[in-house]
Formats: sequence, structure tokens, C-alpha cells
Amino acid sequence: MKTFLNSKKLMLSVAAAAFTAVGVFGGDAAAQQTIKMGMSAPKTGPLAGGATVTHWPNVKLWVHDVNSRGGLKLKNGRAKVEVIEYDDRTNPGEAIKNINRLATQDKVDFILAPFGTGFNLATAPIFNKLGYPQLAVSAITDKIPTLTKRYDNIFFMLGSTSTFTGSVVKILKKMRSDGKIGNRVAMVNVADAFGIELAAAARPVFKEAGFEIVYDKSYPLGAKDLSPIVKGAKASNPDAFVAWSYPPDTFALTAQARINKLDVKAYYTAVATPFPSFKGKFKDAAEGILGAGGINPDTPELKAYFKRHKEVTGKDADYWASAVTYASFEVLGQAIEGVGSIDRKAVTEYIKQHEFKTVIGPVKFVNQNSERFWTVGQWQGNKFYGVSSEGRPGARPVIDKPDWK
Amino acid sequence: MTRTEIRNFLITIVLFALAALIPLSDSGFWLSMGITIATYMVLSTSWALFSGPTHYISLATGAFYGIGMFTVGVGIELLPYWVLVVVAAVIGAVVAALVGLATLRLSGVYFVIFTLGLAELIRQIVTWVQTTMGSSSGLYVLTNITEPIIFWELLILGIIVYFIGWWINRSRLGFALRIIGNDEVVAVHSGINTAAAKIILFVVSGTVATIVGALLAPRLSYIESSIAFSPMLSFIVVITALLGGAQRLWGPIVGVIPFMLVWDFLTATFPNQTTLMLGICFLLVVYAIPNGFAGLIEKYSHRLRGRT
Amino acid sequence: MAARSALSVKNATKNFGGLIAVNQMSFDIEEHEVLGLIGPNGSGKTTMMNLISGALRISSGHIQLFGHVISGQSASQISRLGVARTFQLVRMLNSMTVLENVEAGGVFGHRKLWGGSLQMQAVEMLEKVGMGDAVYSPISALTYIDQKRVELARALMSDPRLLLLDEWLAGLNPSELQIGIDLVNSLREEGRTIIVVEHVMDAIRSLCDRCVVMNSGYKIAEGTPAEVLADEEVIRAYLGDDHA
Amino acid sequence: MEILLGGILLGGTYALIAMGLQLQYGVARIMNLANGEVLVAGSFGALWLFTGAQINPILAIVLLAPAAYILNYFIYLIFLRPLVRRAKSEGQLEVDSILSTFGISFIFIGLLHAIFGGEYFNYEYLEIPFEIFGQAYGVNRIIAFVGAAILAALLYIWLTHTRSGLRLRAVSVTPSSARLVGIDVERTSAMAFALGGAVTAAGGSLISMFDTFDASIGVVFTMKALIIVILGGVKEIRGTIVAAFILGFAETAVATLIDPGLTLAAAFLLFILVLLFRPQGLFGRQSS
Repeated sequence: MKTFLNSKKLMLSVAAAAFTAVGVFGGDAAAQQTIKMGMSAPKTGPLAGGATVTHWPNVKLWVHDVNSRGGLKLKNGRAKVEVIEYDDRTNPGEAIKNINRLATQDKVDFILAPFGTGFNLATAPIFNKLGYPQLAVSAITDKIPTLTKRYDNIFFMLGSTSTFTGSVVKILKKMRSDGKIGNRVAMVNVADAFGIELAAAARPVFKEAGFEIVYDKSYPLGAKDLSPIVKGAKASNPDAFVAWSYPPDTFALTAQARINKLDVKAYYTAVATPFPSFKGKFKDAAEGILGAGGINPDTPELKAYFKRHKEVTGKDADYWASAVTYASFEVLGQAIEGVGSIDRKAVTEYIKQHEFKTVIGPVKFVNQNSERFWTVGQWQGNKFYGVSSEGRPGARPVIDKPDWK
Repeated sequence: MTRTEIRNFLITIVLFALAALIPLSDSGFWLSMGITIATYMVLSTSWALFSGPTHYISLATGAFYGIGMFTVGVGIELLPYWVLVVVAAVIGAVVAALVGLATLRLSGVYFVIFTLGLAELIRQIVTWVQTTMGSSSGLYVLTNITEPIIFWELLILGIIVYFIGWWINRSRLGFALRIIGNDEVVAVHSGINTAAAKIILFVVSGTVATIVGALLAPRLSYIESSIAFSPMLSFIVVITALLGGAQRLWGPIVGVIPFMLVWDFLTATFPNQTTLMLGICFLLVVYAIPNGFAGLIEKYSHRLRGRT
Repeated sequence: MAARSALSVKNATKNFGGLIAVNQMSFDIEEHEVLGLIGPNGSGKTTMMNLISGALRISSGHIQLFGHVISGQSASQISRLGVARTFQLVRMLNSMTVLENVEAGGVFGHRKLWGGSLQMQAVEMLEKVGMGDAVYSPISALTYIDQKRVELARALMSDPRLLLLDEWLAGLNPSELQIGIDLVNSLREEGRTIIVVEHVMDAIRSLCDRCVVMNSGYKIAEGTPAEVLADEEVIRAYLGDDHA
Repeated sequence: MEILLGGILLGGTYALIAMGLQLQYGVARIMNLANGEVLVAGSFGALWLFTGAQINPILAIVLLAPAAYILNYFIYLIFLRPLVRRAKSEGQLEVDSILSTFGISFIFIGLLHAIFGGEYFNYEYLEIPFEIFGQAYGVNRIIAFVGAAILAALLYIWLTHTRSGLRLRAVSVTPSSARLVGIDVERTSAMAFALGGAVTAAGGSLISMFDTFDASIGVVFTMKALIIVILGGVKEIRGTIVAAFILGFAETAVATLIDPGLTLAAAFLLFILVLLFRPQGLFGRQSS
């Protein structure tokens, strides 16, 4: 009994300490209006590597951009933005707790969406219950209709599993009809939720399109040696190689493909292919490699974005989720300005009703899903260009992947 | 029942009743904190049921927890949720019994490593089966089960675990386990079927962990093997239990609560250095409180009693 | 046959890899008999005891307890059939009280007591071994002989049909030794069947009806204490060839 | 042939991961859960030297290994020696060292994260194909294998042909008798622990040539190392090395012949079977 009371007291003091410790980010003058934003994503754990590239720097950049032009315009004047950040340590339970903490302890005005499909889904009920709009970026699922029906405050921006896989098939079909490649596809996937789901979605689509899957294997998450899988794929003599892969294995597969001279005209690896470090590692050998996502980096907006990203965060943005993540913040910011207050319900409605002008071009949600997104990109020269998209102009034609040097 | 037992029983009831009120407050944060604490309370307590008396350190908690999650994830479209929890419990019990049978020969560190390897093996096989059998989409568990319900479920499971623990402690089985923990040679020469005793406890412990996984699956909505079978979970269960003191039924809970609160405090205060701070706190605890909080509390309560 | 054979060992052999610790041992004990198992250090006495109690699995041969084959059974099964033992190096359950240490012997073995009758019986046993006033002491408070007495009480808790005492008297000072001998004698007078492994010759002479002498794993002599202690081969085994 | 060569190369990588832990666990009796983090620290060190000072990862070992030796020596003195001293039994030490090194691993992750950030790192060094029997292998992998072989050979010669090596082996087999013949067990353990750290960091440097890593990835290495060390029988470095190659072969064979998705499952299955049927490890001696 006694210990319980003590711990209860301890809880309260812990909470109080947490509250005072984190509330000191932005505003210099106490009188100035601020909008408090919250963010929970992995800084450590298996997903930290991805979040550090596409997620965290963009929060920093957006806050910098907004505040350097004086803050968000509300009805009663400008308000600077400050962000409270928490590490979910790649643990969904922790993410749920963090979102709850942001809402009920820190009492933030808005919460930026977490990183990863599982994390967005796990926290969706909390966002919904608390009435915060959730602009999920790094969440790719086929359940978008179900989820948006359940939660009237969630928005998706990167598309669904089937468009994701479908567009890869579309690209390959195009290459086939242009006579660049034949029918033989080698497909591998990482044996984790995302990879399994993509592979399962891709199989029937490939078959439907008349492709023959000549090699179809998975490899465990964290496998240290991927050379057998690349050798196996090569032995199956494919025309195209498709890997539904995660960051560390995207690198490892490509390194092995190069060493084993897996020469195909179409070579696709999924997540992390548009990372600047991918180009950094493979340099000229990256030429012609297809990957998930892509954007049109030559628009003036994106050119400026890339420049600012480098200046403010000291790092290069990637060619897919980075800009989309930034755009999701822009949508939220514009919606707040559009409403002119921090009325979350009104902001959510505003997001549903309006079109937003962002670095990736106009964004409009139909049934809470942004139907314009890039699906496949390709390294061409020093940039990763979108070569296939849903409703986004500026897709470049696909080039044949040159043989490995 | 002795007078202390009645007293402890009443205290337990009051504590659980108070805890059950948490969801009625409007603070989502304390509710999710409560779920975290309740999860680890149940896991650590059931872990200690087996490992406390036998001194076998099991790192298989994550395996059972993952089995529970996956059972629900795979079956949610086919069977009602409650049936799945039962199915999960049965699967967990069977796996635990098989593992128990296989590991009788192992002791000490071999058991530790075996259980760690087992968790990974199960995870690999489950994901491979998932890939090869090709479920058409990912494992989604979209239900109407909200956080308060999950919290209450966990509390009820906690009460059951406490009751089982209390009952075992009073029973011949508990006595047998204490003898095994002290000296296995004496135990066998006293006629104890040490294998059976250990298996029973391992099954209880494994089944509870499986049920916890099954209960938490709706909270995650989307089941990923890397998260369901997290080895980190197994380690944290061991650590909170040892921190509290695995020899007492109430030991793990006095480990779990401060551990989670401190961890949470660190998460909130040092969002960029959570892991570093956690490591430092961890070492402080290991060196400053070598016998766990239960040992500490008992030491001071003895002292207090000694004075009066 | 006047008395029933309590234990019958036939050609018992135990080897550890290449080392044969017990070689073709055969002997019998009758009910109510006290048998001394003696021999120089390393002659295989304790291994023999471990084979009987089931602590070690026999390599070949067999052992019968009141007509039941027990070799090949586990220690816990053998214990339930009525074999209890003490250990060469005393084994206490350190985190338990003296009472619990004794109770441990009466719950799962030959007798299955619980609750009040268990406690009563354990207190009775402690009184019998002269430890009646240490019932709730922690083990750490006990002297070596007291621990040995507790261990004996634990073994007696199961009301064993065969009691194995492995150097139970070793390490005691002269006055303790006398207490110890008296205690075993009292058990003998109760009519218990006992095998003692001992080095203390006085104890063997006063306690044992018969002795089996082992050397290098073999049985080298069998008979009354007086007979075997006069046997030339036994003397040679103990003192070396020069003294024969 | 393909399996054989692939297995050998992977086995070399595994040997690099596990040899250090063998010294720490086999001799110093510390089940070091921070071992993987030391390896990752070695990788970061190599990356830093390579990108910052153009020092190649092989030469980097000359700097990294002594640094790791000193660091691990102090870790042992400050954190682990008190545990060894207060432990009443081997089991107690095991529990305490699990808890303590778990905490230390968090500190490592935290520091690496604070210094380098959370993203994935890799660099390119000698990633050029080299053909053996018509199959291509990365030169960096071959170098890592050669490095593993040299390290293993040096360790082995040192253990069998020098006095300090002999002391280490004596402590490994029976600490109590080693004490009787006048060996300072504590100092020897500290040395073994530090040496283990140095070997691990050297391994990290070599592995970084072809691996993508981030601050949190250490636990993957720790698990692998534990498995290999236990497979090999804990007490002997030879066992660890052979176990590393057996595991390498097993995984390559399963990946090539059966299904790459089952490689880790196969590894764990092998491990579990060995534990069940030869709990002393493949090469450990049966204790009576």
C-alpha cells in the first residue's frame, strides 16, 4: 500500500519533471504565441536507420523554415512552431505511450505521424480517439480503405502495397514491350512483414502480366551473407531482378549483384535505394538501378528543398520519403493557417477539403488518401528520378541498366 | 491462511482495484503507461514463477509472446478473438511442454542460450512459413478492442498469475521447486521428479507469456515478426524480474514499476540520449542494489521490525 | 533363509570412459542388517553408493531392492521405493530453515506427508537426532555436525527401507564422533537396514554386522568386521604391499 | 565447390565475430552482451579513419585494436571486476554479468548514436570481384577471411607458445587450480577480456568493408557470437573457429540447396541440436 502511494507520488513528480524539461525548445519571449507539435519516431532500434534519413531531418527543416518566416499565420497573429521529440526505440508500445504522452501530458497542439507502417497503424486508434489529424507518410498498406473508414483523421501519402508492386510490374511490362527484356523475373524478398506483403502482392500481378517468376525466395531479416541468393538468382538466368528489400539488405544485395555480375536490364531494390548513401556507396555503378519511390528532383521547388535540407540539417535528403515527409508537414501547416487556429477538428476537415501546394507538387486527399505519388524511381546520373507515378507529371523514361563494371 | 497471508491478500486486492480505476481517468498517457507496466508485471511475474525457484534464466519469453501475437494475427479473419486467445494459450502450452522436455538435460548458461536460440528459431520458422504459405496480405488485427479493455484483461491475467503463484508456493510443487533451486541432487534423492516439476512450471510461464502476446495483438494492429519476437522483450523481462527480486512473488512487480517509470522519465527528459541514460541507470542499479528491490525492501523492513 | 534379502547387487560395473570405478561387484544385505562398505580412498565406495541410490546409472549388472530391479531407474524413483541417503559432503538446502530441510525428505519420497503431519514428523525426527531446539534456525547457524544431523533427519523422514550413510561420521571430533556412533547405533536398534561407508574403524567394529571391502573397484573381501580386518589382502590394500 | 568457398568466406566472418567473445566468456567468464557493440564501434572507427584520414580498414586495425584493448581493460576493471569479486557462485556471476554488460551495451549504443547519428553507414573498399573456380567473390570478403585466418593463427600461436598464453588457457580450464600454481587469475581475466575486445574491434574493422551498419545493430552480432562460442564449447578458441566455419557452411549450404529464407533457422536448429545432444559444445570435453 505504502509503496503504491509512494510510486504514485513518484509518477507525478516524474511527469512534472518531464513536462518542465521538454518545454523549453522554441520561443524566446514568453508572450509570443507558439504552436506545440509532438513527434515520436525511432532514434534507436532497427528502424532508426531509416527514420534518421527521411524523418527527423525534415522535422528540423520544416520547423526552421516555418519559424524563419515568422511562424504560422493564425487569425490572431503569427505563431512559432516548437516540436517535442520522443524516441520510440522501434517499439510500438513505446510509440503508443509517446503519442499519449504528447497529447495528455505535454498537451501538444498537433502530433506528427510516426515512422513505419506498423507504427502508424498501432498509433492510429490513439490519434483517432484524441482527435489529432495523422498524416501518415512512411506507411504503405493495402488496407487504406478499411483504415480510413475506421479512422476519419488518418491520411495516407505514399500509396498502397498493390500500386507499389503494380507499378514495378508496369515498368517491366513497358520494358518488355520495348523489347528490352524478356519474360523471366527473379524476385526475392526480406522475410519481414513489409517484404512478405509486397512479395505476396507482386506474385499474382507478375503472373497476370505474363511474366515468369523464375526465382522466388525470401531471406531472413538480418542475414549476414546474401551471396547465395544473388548467385541463385543469377543461375536462374533472369531478365529482371526485383528485390523487396529493407535498408541493410538493399546495400548488401546490390554489392553482391555487382560482384557476381548479375547483369540484367532491369534491377530493382526497394527501400533505401533512393538514399543518398546508396549513391555514395555505389557511385557510378548505381546508374540505372530502379528503386522504390523517386520524385522529380528538377522542379524548382524540390531543387530549393534539397539545397535547404543540406544547409539546415547538414545532410542530403533522399529522393523519395524525405520530400514527401516534408510535404506532409507543409500540408499540416497550411491547413492550420487555412483554419487560422489550432482547432484540430477544423484542421482535419480542412485537410480533407483542400488542395495544398507543397514541394512535391499539389497534394489533395481523396477519401483521405493522396492519390498522387511516385512509385518507381531510377538512378540516372547523379539523381534518382521518378520513372513511374500516379498522377505526378515529369516522369522520366526508363533507361536500361548498363552492365556492372 | 495465516494472518500475514490475509493481510497480503487484502493489500493485493486493493492494489489491483486501484489499478483497475486507471482507465477511468481521462489520461491516455497513464493508461498506456499502465499497459506497459501491466504487460511486464505479468510477464516478469510468470517468468519468476519458473526461474525464481529453479534459477534457470529463460530468454524464451519473446518466443511465446510472439507465438501469441502471430496466432491472433493469422487467425483473426477466421475465428472470434476470444477463441484465438484460447488457441494461442494451447499452442503456447504445447510448445512450452516440448521445449521443457527437450531442455531437461541443460543447466545454467546452456539453458539461457538455448532459450535465446529457440526464440530466434521459432521466429525464423514462423516468418518463413508466412512467406512461403503466402498470406495474401500482412497480418492486420483490426478490432474494436480498446486500450482500457486490454488493460483490464492484463490486470485479470495478473490476478490469475498471482493466484497461481500463491497456490504453487503453498503446494508440494512449490516446495519441490524450492528444493530443486537449492540443490537438485538432494531433490532427486528426496523422490522429486525434477523434470516434471520444471516442465509444469515452464508450461505455466510460457502459456502466460503467450496469452499476453495474444492480448496485446489488437493494440498493435499490424503484426511484424521483428516486433512480435523481439529479443529485447525477453531481456527486459529478465532484467525487471531480477531487479525486483525473483525469489518473491511480489518481487518482479517492485522491479517493473520503478524500472518503467525511470525508463519513461529518461525517454521524456533525454529524447536524444534515452539509450545512453538508460545504460547508466542500469549500471547504477546493478551495482547499488545487488539483491534487487525486494531484497532492499526486506532488509529495511527487517531493520524497522528490529527496532520496535 | 532366515531374513529377507533387502538389497542384492549382482556384477555391478560402472565405467567412466576408460576408467572402471566399480568392477563386477556382487553382495547382498539382509533386512535389519548394517553393512559396512570399506576400502581405501578411491576404491569406488562412493560410486557404489551412487549406483544404489540412482545418482549414477549402472554400466552393467543389476541391483535389486526387495526383489525389484532398481538399477536403471532414476534416483527419484529409487527414493520413492524406500532408499534414502546422506552425502559424503553434507548437502544442505541453504535458503531454507532446518525444519524445511528435514521436511524435504518426507514429502515426495517413500512417504508422502503434507501439512500438520509433515511438520509433526519433522520435529520428531529433529528431536531424535538431538536437534529439537534448532527447528527454526537458518542453516547458516549450524555447526558441521549439526548439519550432518539435519541431513540424517531428512533421510529418516521417508522412513526408508534402506538407508545409505556415506562417510557420515567423517570430519567429526572425538566427542562428536561418539554422539554420531550412538545415533547410528540407535537406528540399528530400531531394526533399520543400513549401508555405511566409513573410514573410522572403531565405528565399523561397533556398528557393522558385516563388511564388504573394496579396492580399485573390486570386492576383495567380505565377512564380519573382525574377519575382514584380519584379511591379508585387506591389510595390503590399506597399507601397501610392504606390510603384507 | 560454390558452397565450400561461400561457407569458408562466411565462416571467416563468423570467426571474426566470435573469437573475441570466446576469450571474454571462456577465460574471463563474462558473458559479454556488449560484445556486438564493441564490434560495431570497431566498424565505426574504421569508417571514421577511412573517410576522415584515408586509412584503409586493414591498417586501421593497428590503431583500433590497441584502443579497444585499453578501453575493454578499463571496462573490466571498473565494471566487471567488482562483480567477479562479489559473486558467490558462477551462476551469480553469470546473472550479474548479463545485467551489467546489458547496461554497458546501452551505453555503447547511446554513445555511438550521439557521435555518429542513427543512420546506416557503409563505405566502399575493395568491392571488386575476384574469381575462384568460376565464381565471383568480393575481394573485401576474401581479405576479411584472410584477416580472420591471421588473427586466429596469431591467437593460437600466442595461446600455445607463450607463457601469458598458457596462463590464459590455464585460467580457462580451471580457475581454481590456476590460482594454486601462482597465476593471478584476476589479472589474466582482465587481460583476456581486453584482448577479446581488441580482437572483436579488429573484426569490426574488417567486417565494415562489406557490411552496412548502424549504431543499434550490435545485438545481431552478439547473438551470432554467443551461438558460435557455445557451439564450439566455450573453453577453446579452436572450437570457436571450427564452429564458425561449420555455421558458415551450414548456412551457405541451406541457402544454396534448400531456401535462403531458412538460413538463420538452420543455424539455430543446428545450435539447438548441438546443445541438446552435446551440451558441452561440439568440441568441449565432457566434464564428469
